[in-house]
Amino acid sequence: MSNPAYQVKLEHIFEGPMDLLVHLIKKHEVDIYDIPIALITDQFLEYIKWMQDMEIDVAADFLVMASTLAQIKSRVLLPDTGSDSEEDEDPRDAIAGPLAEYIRMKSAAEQLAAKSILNEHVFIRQCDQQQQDSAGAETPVEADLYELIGLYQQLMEQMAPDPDFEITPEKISVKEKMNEIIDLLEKKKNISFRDLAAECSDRDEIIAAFLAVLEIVRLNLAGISHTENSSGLLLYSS
Amino acid sequence: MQDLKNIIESLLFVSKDPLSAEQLKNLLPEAETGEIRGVIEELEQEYRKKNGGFLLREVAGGYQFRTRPEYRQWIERLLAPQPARLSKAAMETLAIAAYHQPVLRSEIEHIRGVNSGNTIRLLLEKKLIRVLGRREIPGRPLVYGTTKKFLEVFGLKDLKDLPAPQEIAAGEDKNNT
Amino acid sequence: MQDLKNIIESLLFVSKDPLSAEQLKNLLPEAETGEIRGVIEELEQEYRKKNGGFLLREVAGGYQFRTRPEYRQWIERLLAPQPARLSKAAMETLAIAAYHQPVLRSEIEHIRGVNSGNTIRLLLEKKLIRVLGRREIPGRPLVYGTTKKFLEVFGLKDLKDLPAPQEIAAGEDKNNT
Repeated sequence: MSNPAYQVKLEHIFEGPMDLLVHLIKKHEVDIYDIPIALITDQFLEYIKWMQDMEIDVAADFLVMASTLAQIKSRVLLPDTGSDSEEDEDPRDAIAGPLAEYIRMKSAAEQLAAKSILNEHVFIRQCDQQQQDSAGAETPVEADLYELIGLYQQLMEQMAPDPDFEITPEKISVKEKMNEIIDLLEKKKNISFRDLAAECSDRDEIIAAFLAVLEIVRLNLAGISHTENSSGLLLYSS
Repeated sequence: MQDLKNIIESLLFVSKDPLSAEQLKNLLPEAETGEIRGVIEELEQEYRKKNGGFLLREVAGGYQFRTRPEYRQWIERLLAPQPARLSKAAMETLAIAAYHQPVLRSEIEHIRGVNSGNTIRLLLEKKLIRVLGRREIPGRPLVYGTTKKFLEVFGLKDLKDLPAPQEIAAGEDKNNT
Repeated sequence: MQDLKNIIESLLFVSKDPLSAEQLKNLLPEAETGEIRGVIEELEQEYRKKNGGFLLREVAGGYQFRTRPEYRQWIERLLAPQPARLSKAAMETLAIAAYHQPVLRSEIEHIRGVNSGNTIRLLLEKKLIRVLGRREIPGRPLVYGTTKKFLEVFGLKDLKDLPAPQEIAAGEDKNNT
């Protein structure tokens, strides 16, 4: 898991999980429609672990992607049981399509940024800004909706200075999840992350479970593997 | 210095105020003042010879591109209906009228904390707000609301399209999947 | 119409915003639109051939004189500090808004894989995107799109002038697993 050869370099600050995935795919020069899912998943997880080791706050989006990848990986590795039309149901499609669109938009953004940008590369004559509220009903009015809303919000905030209405709901604690998993590990010898995730009621809980797994492994309370024949990440009592 | 003429031409083009040879020298320490003067002279003659829509004129101790006085009447047509930007006071009043309509002047003033008679008058004049009627309370004061022109100016189909502040201006909420 | 070319040149020179042939036609009802288009074409070529400090460029559905990017560093010395560049996150969000408009915030976030509320707000503030309306689905969420200012800032003639993004076709080369 912590092969230093796979260490992702610090100089990359990724915009999000998609950005990290694109980086990994470019690094290995792989076809996004034929992703070596095990390799990419491992490296993705490694990057998350590295962020945590560096005490960088890992955004929830990364964890959601990590569990998506882990699920795809387990579905790829698990031999299909039902009668199937093989080509149509590549579980990796779940990630290939969004990746293609993200790469398309990323390249569009790069091309736009390379344009001759006004007030950065090219300039127009500097004219004096026009007067405000100029008289006459006939004068057309130039106004911005966003400015209107912003000013209104400011006024409303001045009116009601009590911030009582924003109560953040209690989050499922990672500690609780850890206890739950360790209890489970005492009963069974191993648990797959897929099974853990299946028990979760919502995305936040999946994230908490995922963080708990990472923490358990970090503290050496259990071992983790994600090799052949397992359904994704497999946690085993050590 | 290569391209000096083009550089000076682009600086004179961009500048809001006339630029003197000394000011140009400060911007272009790589060039000699004499050289700069020569280039200005050259440009001035070039534009005079070209006899186009604008010329390089010496004004207020510097040089500036100016349109030829002959074209004044056409330029006035262009500049006449400059769209006016609304002041912050007007935008605030308009926002309250939009979100709270039908609204009383006293309610607008309560929210803004300042007298708003003049701004209301201005917005009425610009046809961005209108009198919707009277509230049936003692004194029967006027209530205000926004107009069709208001929707046009802000590119809204109808009032239901007016975004609630929390839809964009508020903090982060749950995202995608 | 006599002097048409000079008049149009002076109008383009004075105008704060790009002027389209239609806008020029409104200012110059005496001239034919075809004639106006011809003159614009002629001016555009003339400035290109002259290869001076500025050019006549087609942007946001109109024409505007703009300096050549080569002289950027000198102009920056003259003008006050320029607005900060857009971050990678902002450029990505802007590209998605441009290519997918009218687009929901949730769609932008789905493509980027990250919460994009702050970036959307920044782009709204910079007037590069705007609220286009609502999508008629449950919740009537707001849809966003790019503005005319977006075209002006990136020197695009219209939305069809957007650069073609890199396409990745399915099954290009089959390698390992």
